[in-house]
Amino acid sequence: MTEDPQRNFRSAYYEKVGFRGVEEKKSLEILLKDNPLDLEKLSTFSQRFPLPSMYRIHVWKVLLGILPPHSDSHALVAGYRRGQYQDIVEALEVMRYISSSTPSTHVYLRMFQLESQVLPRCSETSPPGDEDEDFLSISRAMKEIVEDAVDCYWLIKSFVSQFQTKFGDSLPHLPKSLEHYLSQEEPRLLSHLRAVGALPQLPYALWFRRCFAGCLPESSLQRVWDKVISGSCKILVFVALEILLSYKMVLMGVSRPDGVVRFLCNMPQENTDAIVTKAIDLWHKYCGTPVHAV
Amino acid sequence: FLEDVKSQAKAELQASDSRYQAQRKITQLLQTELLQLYSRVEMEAPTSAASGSPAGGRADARI
Amino acid sequence: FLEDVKSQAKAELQASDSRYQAQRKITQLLQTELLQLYSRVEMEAPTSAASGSPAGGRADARI
Repeated sequence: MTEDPQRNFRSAYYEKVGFRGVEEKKSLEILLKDNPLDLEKLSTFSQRFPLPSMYRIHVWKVLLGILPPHSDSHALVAGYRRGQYQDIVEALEVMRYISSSTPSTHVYLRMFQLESQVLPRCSETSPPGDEDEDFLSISRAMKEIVEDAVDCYWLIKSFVSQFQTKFGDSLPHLPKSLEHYLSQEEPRLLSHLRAVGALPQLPYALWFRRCFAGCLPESSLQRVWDKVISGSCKILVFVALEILLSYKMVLMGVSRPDGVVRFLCNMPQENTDAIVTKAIDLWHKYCGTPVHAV
Repeated sequence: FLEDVKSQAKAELQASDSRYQAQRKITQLLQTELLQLYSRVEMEAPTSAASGSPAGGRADARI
Repeated sequence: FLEDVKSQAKAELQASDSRYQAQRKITQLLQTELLQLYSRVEMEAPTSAASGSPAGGRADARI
Protein backbone atom coordinates (compact mmCIF):
# COMPACT_ATOMS: atom_id res chain seq x y z
CA MET A 1 0.00 0.00 0.00
CA THR A 2 1.27 3.39 -0.90
CA GLU A 3 0.82 6.59 1.02
CA ASP A 4 -1.76 8.89 -0.36
CA PRO A 5 -0.48 12.37 0.35
CA GLN A 6 -3.62 13.92 -1.04
CA ARG A 7 -5.80 12.00 1.38
CA ASN A 8 -3.54 12.76 4.30
CA PHE A 9 -3.66 16.38 3.40
CA ARG A 10 -7.42 16.27 3.21
CA SER A 11 -7.94 14.52 6.51
CA ALA A 12 -5.50 16.84 8.19
CA TYR A 13 -7.47 19.69 6.74
CA TYR A 14 -10.81 18.37 7.91
CA GLU A 15 -9.37 17.65 11.32
CA LYS A 16 -8.59 21.31 11.67
CA VAL A 17 -11.68 22.79 10.17
CA GLY A 18 -14.76 20.77 10.61
CA PHE A 19 -15.34 17.05 10.49
CA ARG A 20 -13.52 16.24 13.66
CA GLY A 21 -15.27 19.16 15.27
CA VAL A 22 -18.66 17.69 14.40
CA GLU A 23 -17.73 14.31 15.84
CA GLU A 24 -16.42 15.96 18.99
CA LYS A 25 -19.53 18.00 19.40
CA LYS A 26 -21.68 14.87 19.11
CA SER A 27 -19.69 13.01 21.71
CA LEU A 28 -19.86 15.96 24.08
CA GLU A 29 -23.62 16.09 23.58
CA ILE A 30 -23.83 12.45 24.61
CA LEU A 31 -21.79 13.18 27.72
CA LEU A 32 -24.02 16.12 28.57
CA LYS A 33 -27.11 13.88 28.44
CA ASP A 34 -25.81 11.79 31.32
CA ASN A 35 -27.63 12.31 34.58
CA PRO A 36 -25.73 12.70 36.82
CA LEU A 37 -23.02 14.18 34.66
CA ASP A 38 -19.73 12.30 34.77
CA LEU A 39 -17.25 14.99 35.82
CA GLU A 40 -14.27 12.80 35.09
CA LYS A 41 -15.37 12.16 31.51
CA LEU A 42 -16.17 15.84 31.01
CA SER A 43 -12.70 16.79 32.29
CA THR A 44 -11.03 14.27 30.03
CA PHE A 45 -13.02 15.55 27.08
CA SER A 46 -11.98 19.13 27.61
CA GLN A 47 -8.39 18.13 28.23
CA ARG A 48 -8.34 16.48 24.83
CA PHE A 49 -10.56 18.65 22.67
CA PRO A 50 -11.51 22.27 22.42
CA LEU A 51 -14.98 22.84 23.85
CA PRO A 52 -17.56 23.87 21.26
CA SER A 53 -18.35 27.47 22.10
CA MET A 54 -22.09 26.84 22.52
CA TYR A 55 -21.36 24.43 25.42
CA ARG A 56 -18.28 26.07 26.89
CA ILE A 57 -19.90 28.10 29.64
CA HIS A 58 -22.17 25.25 30.68
CA VAL A 59 -19.26 22.81 30.90
CA TRP A 60 -17.13 25.33 32.81
CA LYS A 61 -19.95 25.84 35.30
CA VAL A 62 -20.28 22.12 35.87
CA LEU A 63 -16.52 21.53 36.15
CA LEU A 64 -16.16 24.42 38.57
CA GLY A 65 -19.03 23.19 40.72
CA ILE A 66 -21.27 26.18 40.07
CA LEU A 67 -23.82 23.68 38.82
CA PRO A 68 -24.02 20.22 40.45
CA PRO A 69 -23.68 16.96 38.47
CA HIS A 70 -27.40 16.21 38.68
CA SER A 71 -29.08 18.01 35.82
CA ASP A 72 -32.45 17.99 37.52
CA SER A 73 -30.98 20.15 40.30
CA HIS A 74 -29.68 22.77 37.89
CA ALA A 75 -32.72 25.05 37.96
CA LEU A 76 -32.86 25.04 41.76
CA VAL A 77 -29.15 25.64 42.22
CA ALA A 78 -29.01 28.29 39.50
CA GLY A 79 -31.74 30.10 41.43
CA TYR A 80 -29.65 29.96 44.61
CA ARG A 81 -26.62 31.29 42.76
CA ARG A 82 -28.61 34.17 41.33
CA GLY A 83 -30.07 34.99 44.73
CA GLN A 84 -26.65 35.00 46.36
CA TYR A 85 -25.34 37.32 43.65
CA GLN A 86 -28.23 39.74 44.08
CA ASP A 87 -27.98 39.77 47.87
CA ILE A 88 -24.31 40.70 47.73
CA VAL A 89 -24.74 43.41 45.11
CA GLU A 90 -27.60 44.94 47.07
CA ALA A 91 -25.61 45.04 50.31
CA LEU A 92 -22.58 46.58 48.64
CA GLU A 93 -24.78 49.26 47.12
CA VAL A 94 -26.35 50.11 50.46
CA MET A 95 -22.92 50.27 52.08
CA ARG A 96 -21.76 52.46 49.20
CA TYR A 97 -18.92 50.26 48.11
CA ILE A 98 -20.38 50.31 44.64
CA SER A 99 -22.78 52.50 42.71
CA SER A 100 -24.47 52.24 39.35
CA SER A 101 -21.41 53.80 37.74
CA THR A 102 -18.90 51.29 39.17
CA PRO A 103 -17.30 49.20 36.40
CA SER A 104 -18.53 45.61 36.59
CA THR A 105 -15.04 44.22 37.16
CA HIS A 106 -14.70 46.36 40.29
CA VAL A 107 -18.13 45.21 41.42
CA TYR A 108 -16.93 41.61 41.07
CA LEU A 109 -13.79 42.39 43.07
CA ARG A 110 -15.80 43.91 45.94
CA MET A 111 -18.17 40.95 45.88
CA PHE A 112 -15.29 38.53 46.01
CA GLN A 113 -13.71 40.47 48.85
CA LEU A 114 -16.98 40.44 50.76
CA GLU A 115 -17.30 36.69 50.36
CA SER A 116 -13.66 36.12 51.32
CA GLN A 117 -14.17 38.47 54.28
CA VAL A 118 -11.33 40.75 53.25
CA LEU A 119 -13.37 43.73 52.19
CA PRO A 120 -11.25 46.73 53.20
CA ARG A 121 -12.79 49.22 55.60
CA CYS A 122 -13.97 52.33 53.86
CA SER A 123 -11.43 54.42 55.77
CA GLU A 124 -8.62 52.15 54.61
CA THR A 125 -9.25 52.21 50.89
CA SER A 126 -5.79 51.47 49.66
CA PRO A 127 -4.77 51.03 46.04
CA PRO A 128 -5.44 47.50 44.80
CA GLY A 129 -2.70 44.98 45.64
CA ASP A 130 -1.14 42.40 43.32
CA GLU A 131 -3.81 39.83 44.04
CA ASP A 132 -6.54 42.36 43.33
CA GLU A 133 -4.90 43.27 40.05
CA ASP A 134 -4.73 39.59 39.10
CA PHE A 135 -8.40 39.24 39.95
CA LEU A 136 -9.33 42.31 37.91
CA SER A 137 -7.34 41.07 34.95
CA ILE A 138 -9.08 37.70 35.00
CA SER A 139 -12.42 39.49 35.44
CA ARG A 140 -11.86 41.67 32.40
CA ALA A 141 -11.13 38.62 30.28
CA MET A 142 -14.05 36.60 31.67
CA LYS A 143 -16.37 39.52 30.99
CA GLU A 144 -15.47 39.30 27.32
CA ILE A 145 -16.24 35.58 27.27
CA VAL A 146 -19.40 35.48 29.41
CA GLU A 147 -22.37 37.74 28.78
CA ASP A 148 -24.59 37.13 31.79
CA ALA A 149 -23.38 39.02 34.88
CA VAL A 150 -24.43 36.34 37.37
CA ASP A 151 -22.64 33.61 35.41
CA CYS A 152 -19.66 35.89 34.94
CA TYR A 153 -19.21 36.57 38.66
CA TRP A 154 -19.60 32.93 39.62
CA LEU A 155 -17.16 31.82 36.93
CA ILE A 156 -14.54 34.37 37.98
CA LYS A 157 -14.93 33.54 41.64
CA SER A 158 -14.84 29.78 41.14
CA PHE A 159 -12.03 29.94 38.59
CA VAL A 160 -9.85 32.03 40.89
CA SER A 161 -10.62 29.94 43.97
CA GLN A 162 -10.18 26.60 42.24
CA PHE A 163 -6.95 27.74 40.63
CA GLN A 164 -5.57 28.84 43.97
CA THR A 165 -6.59 25.68 45.79
CA LYS A 166 -5.56 23.22 43.11
CA PHE A 167 -2.45 24.85 41.74
CA GLY A 168 -1.30 27.35 44.34
CA ASP A 169 1.51 25.01 45.39
CA SER A 170 2.60 24.26 41.83
CA LEU A 171 2.83 27.86 40.66
CA PRO A 172 6.32 28.58 42.07
CA HIS A 173 7.69 25.61 40.08
CA LEU A 174 6.35 26.64 36.70
CA PRO A 175 9.25 28.95 35.74
CA LYS A 176 11.73 26.09 36.27
CA SER A 177 9.54 23.82 34.25
CA LEU A 178 9.42 26.35 31.42
CA GLU A 179 13.22 26.54 31.50
CA HIS A 180 13.42 22.77 31.26
CA TYR A 181 11.18 22.48 28.19
CA LEU A 182 12.85 25.46 26.55
CA SER A 183 16.19 23.72 26.93
CA GLN A 184 14.68 20.73 25.11
CA GLU A 185 13.08 22.70 22.31
CA GLU A 186 15.41 25.65 21.75
CA PRO A 187 18.56 25.69 23.87
CA ARG A 188 19.99 28.66 21.99
CA LEU A 189 17.08 30.88 22.94
CA LEU A 190 17.40 29.77 26.55
CA SER A 191 21.11 30.67 26.62
CA HIS A 192 20.35 34.02 25.03
CA LEU A 193 17.64 34.87 27.58
CA ARG A 194 19.94 33.80 30.37
CA ALA A 195 22.91 35.74 28.96
CA VAL A 196 21.02 39.03 28.71
CA GLY A 197 19.56 38.55 32.18
CA ALA A 198 15.97 38.28 30.97
CA LEU A 199 15.24 34.82 32.31
CA PRO A 200 14.35 35.78 35.88
CA GLN A 201 12.34 38.75 34.64
CA LEU A 202 9.98 37.00 32.24
CA PRO A 203 6.33 38.01 32.87
CA TYR A 204 5.60 35.01 35.07
CA ALA A 205 2.81 36.81 36.95
CA LEU A 206 1.00 37.56 33.70
CA TRP A 207 1.48 34.01 32.45
CA PHE A 208 1.06 31.87 35.51
CA ARG A 209 -0.95 33.92 38.01
CA ARG A 210 -3.29 35.60 35.54
CA CYS A 211 -3.35 32.59 33.21
CA PHE A 212 -2.64 34.86 30.23
CA ALA A 213 -5.57 37.19 30.90
CA GLY A 214 -4.60 40.49 29.34
CA CYS A 215 -1.92 38.76 27.26
CA LEU A 216 -3.92 36.69 24.77
CA PRO A 217 -7.16 37.78 23.10
CA GLU A 218 -10.19 36.06 24.60
CA SER A 219 -10.86 33.86 21.57
CA SER A 220 -7.50 32.15 22.12
CA LEU A 221 -7.52 32.50 25.87
CA GLN A 222 -10.69 30.48 26.35
CA ARG A 223 -9.06 27.45 24.74
CA VAL A 224 -6.26 27.66 27.29
CA TRP A 225 -8.74 28.09 30.12
CA ASP A 226 -10.60 24.93 28.95
CA LYS A 227 -7.48 23.04 29.99
CA VAL A 228 -6.94 24.94 33.23
CA ILE A 229 -10.55 24.53 34.33
CA SER A 230 -10.52 20.82 33.52
CA GLY A 231 -7.49 20.28 35.69
CA SER A 232 -4.15 21.23 34.14
CA CYS A 233 -1.89 24.11 35.04
CA LYS A 234 0.97 22.57 33.04
CA ILE A 235 -0.67 23.90 29.88
CA LEU A 236 0.35 27.39 31.02
CA VAL A 237 3.99 26.39 30.73
CA PHE A 238 3.50 25.22 27.17
CA VAL A 239 1.66 28.35 26.11
CA ALA A 240 4.53 30.42 27.51
CA LEU A 241 7.00 28.12 25.78
CA GLU A 242 5.20 28.41 22.45
CA ILE A 243 5.12 32.22 22.75
CA LEU A 244 8.89 32.21 23.25
CA LEU A 245 9.39 29.82 20.34
CA SER A 246 7.11 31.78 18.03
CA TYR A 247 8.98 35.01 18.65
CA LYS A 248 12.42 33.46 18.81
CA MET A 249 13.82 35.68 16.07
CA VAL A 250 12.55 38.86 17.70
CA LEU A 251 13.76 37.82 21.13
CA MET A 252 17.20 36.78 19.90
CA GLY A 253 17.57 40.33 18.60
CA VAL A 254 16.81 42.01 21.92
CA SER A 255 19.76 42.45 24.21
CA ARG A 256 18.19 44.16 27.20
CA PRO A 257 15.96 42.37 29.71
CA ASP A 258 13.44 45.22 29.87
CA GLY A 259 13.13 45.06 26.09
CA VAL A 260 12.28 41.38 26.32
CA VAL A 261 9.71 41.99 29.05
CA ARG A 262 8.15 44.91 27.21
CA PHE A 263 7.76 42.85 24.06
CA LEU A 264 6.26 39.86 25.86
CA CYS A 265 3.83 41.97 27.90
CA ASN A 266 2.54 43.61 24.73
CA MET A 267 2.94 40.75 22.34
CA PRO A 268 1.29 40.94 18.92
CA GLN A 269 -2.33 39.82 18.96
CA GLU A 270 -2.16 38.06 15.61
CA ASN A 271 -1.40 34.38 15.34
CA THR A 272 -2.37 33.73 18.93
CA ASP A 273 -4.73 30.95 17.82
CA ALA A 274 -1.87 29.18 16.11
CA ILE A 275 0.30 29.67 19.18
CA VAL A 276 -2.34 28.06 21.40
CA THR A 277 -2.86 25.18 18.98
CA LYS A 278 0.87 24.49 18.88
CA ALA A 279 1.11 24.83 22.66
CA ILE A 280 -1.63 22.23 23.12
CA ASP A 281 0.16 19.89 20.69
CA LEU A 282 3.43 20.31 22.57
CA TRP A 283 1.67 19.73 25.86
CA HIS A 284 0.13 16.50 24.54
CA LYS A 285 3.53 15.49 23.19
CA TYR A 286 5.34 15.90 26.52
CA CYS A 287 2.57 15.05 28.95
CA GLY A 288 0.61 12.55 26.86
CA THR A 289 -2.93 12.78 25.61
CA PRO A 290 -5.22 12.11 28.52
CA VAL A 291 -7.33 9.04 27.99
CA HIS A 292 -8.84 8.51 31.41
CA ALA A 293 -8.60 10.66 34.45
CA VAL A 294 -5.98 13.36 34.38
CA PHE B 1 -36.40 3.47 52.70
CA LEU B 2 -35.60 5.56 49.66
CA GLU B 3 -38.61 7.72 50.37
CA ASP B 4 -37.22 8.13 53.84
CA VAL B 5 -33.91 9.48 52.56
CA LYS B 6 -35.69 11.79 50.16
CA SER B 7 -37.96 13.27 52.78
CA GLN B 8 -35.04 13.78 55.13
CA ALA B 9 -33.15 15.60 52.38
CA LYS B 10 -36.19 17.74 51.72
CA ALA B 11 -36.48 18.66 55.38
CA GLU B 12 -32.83 19.62 55.56
CA LEU B 13 -33.16 21.80 52.50
CA GLN B 14 -36.20 23.50 53.99
CA ALA B 15 -34.34 24.13 57.22
CA SER B 16 -31.46 25.69 55.31
CA ASP B 17 -33.93 27.80 53.39
CA SER B 18 -35.64 29.14 56.47
CA ARG B 19 -32.29 29.95 58.06
CA TYR B 20 -31.51 31.91 54.93
CA GLN B 21 -34.85 33.71 54.99
CA ALA B 22 -34.39 34.67 58.63
CA GLN B 23 -30.92 36.01 57.99
CA ARG B 24 -32.19 37.90 55.00
CA LYS B 25 -34.80 39.66 57.09
CA ILE B 26 -32.09 40.79 59.50
CA THR B 27 -30.04 42.07 56.60
CA GLN B 28 -32.96 44.02 55.23
CA LEU B 29 -33.62 45.66 58.58
CA LEU B 30 -29.99 46.62 58.94
CA GLN B 31 -29.88 47.98 55.42
CA THR B 32 -32.90 50.17 56.06
CA GLU B 33 -31.29 51.38 59.26
CA LEU B 34 -28.07 52.18 57.47
CA LEU B 35 -29.81 54.07 54.69
CA GLN B 36 -31.68 56.16 57.24
CA LEU B 37 -28.53 56.89 59.15
CA TYR B 38 -26.69 57.94 56.01
CA SER B 39 -29.41 60.35 54.98
CA ARG B 40 -29.57 61.75 58.53
CA VAL B 41 -25.83 62.32 58.57
CA GLU B 42 -26.00 63.96 55.20
CA MET B 43 -28.86 66.21 56.20
CA GLU B 44 -26.82 67.39 59.13
CA ALA B 45 -23.77 67.91 57.01
CA PRO B 46 -24.61 71.43 55.74
CA THR B 47 -25.03 72.80 59.30
CA SER B 48 -21.77 71.38 60.63
CA ALA B 49 -19.54 72.45 57.80
CA ALA B 50 -16.26 70.57 58.10
CA SER B 51 -17.39 67.68 60.25
CA GLY B 52 -20.10 66.77 57.78
CA SER B 53 -17.65 65.62 55.19
CA PRO B 54 -16.86 62.09 56.38
CA ALA B 55 -20.18 60.66 55.25
CA GLY B 56 -20.02 62.27 51.85
CA GLY B 57 -16.32 61.55 51.63
CA ARG B 58 -16.86 57.87 52.24
CA ALA B 59 -19.18 57.48 49.35
CA ASP B 60 -16.72 59.22 47.11
CA ALA B 61 -13.76 57.23 48.34
CA ARG B 62 -15.49 54.02 47.46
CA ILE B 63 -16.09 54.69 43.81
CA PHE C 1 -28.72 4.50 43.48
CA LEU C 2 -29.25 5.49 47.08
CA GLU C 3 -25.81 7.11 47.08
CA ASP C 4 -26.91 8.99 44.02
CA VAL C 5 -29.94 10.47 45.75
CA LYS C 6 -27.80 11.36 48.73
CA SER C 7 -25.14 13.13 46.70
CA GLN C 8 -27.75 15.06 44.79
CA ALA C 9 -29.33 16.22 48.04
CA LYS C 10 -25.92 17.13 49.42
CA ALA C 11 -25.09 19.31 46.42
CA GLU C 12 -28.41 21.13 46.71
CA LEU C 13 -27.90 21.67 50.41
CA GLN C 14 -24.40 23.04 49.85
CA ALA C 15 -25.66 25.57 47.31
CA SER C 16 -28.43 26.67 49.64
CA ASP C 17 -25.99 26.89 52.50
CA SER C 18 -23.55 29.01 50.51
CA ARG C 19 -26.34 31.53 50.00
CA TYR C 20 -26.97 31.55 53.74
CA GLN C 21 -23.28 32.02 54.54
CA ALA C 22 -23.08 35.01 52.20
CA GLN C 23 -26.07 36.49 53.97
CA ARG C 24 -24.33 36.05 57.33
CA LYS C 25 -21.23 37.82 56.09
CA ILE C 26 -23.40 40.66 54.86
CA THR C 27 -25.07 40.96 58.26
CA GLN C 28 -21.73 41.18 60.02
CA LEU C 29 -20.50 43.87 57.67
CA LEU C 30 -23.66 45.89 58.06
CA GLN C 31 -23.37 45.69 61.83
CA THR C 32 -19.78 46.90 61.78
CA GLU C 33 -20.70 49.69 59.41
CA LEU C 34 -23.63 50.79 61.57
CA LEU C 35 -21.54 50.80 64.73
CA GLN C 36 -18.88 52.90 63.08
CA LEU C 37 -21.37 55.32 61.72
CA TYR C 38 -23.09 55.69 65.09
CA SER C 39 -19.86 56.39 66.90
CA ARG C 40 -18.91 58.88 64.21
CA VAL C 41 -22.22 60.65 64.56
CA GLU C 42 -21.80 60.78 68.32
CA MET C 43 -18.32 62.19 68.11
CA GLU C 44 -19.57 64.91 65.85
CA ALA C 45 -22.57 65.68 68.00
CA PRO C 46 -20.92 68.10 70.47
CA THR C 47 -19.79 70.45 67.69
CA SER C 48 -23.20 70.73 66.06
CA ALA C 49 -25.26 71.45 69.14
CA ALA C 50 -28.92 70.99 68.28
CA SER C 51 -28.58 68.74 65.29
CA GLY C 52 -26.51 66.30 67.30
CA SER C 53 -29.44 65.12 69.34
CA PRO C 54 -31.18 62.81 66.86
CA ALA C 55 -28.18 60.54 66.68
CA GLY C 56 -27.83 60.44 70.44
CA GLY C 57 -31.51 59.85 70.82
CA ARG C 58 -31.40 56.89 68.51
CA ALA C 59 -28.41 55.40 70.22
CA ASP C 60 -30.25 55.57 73.53
CA ALA C 61 -33.27 53.96 72.06
CA ARG C 62 -31.23 50.94 71.10
CA ILE C 63 -29.68 50.23 74.46
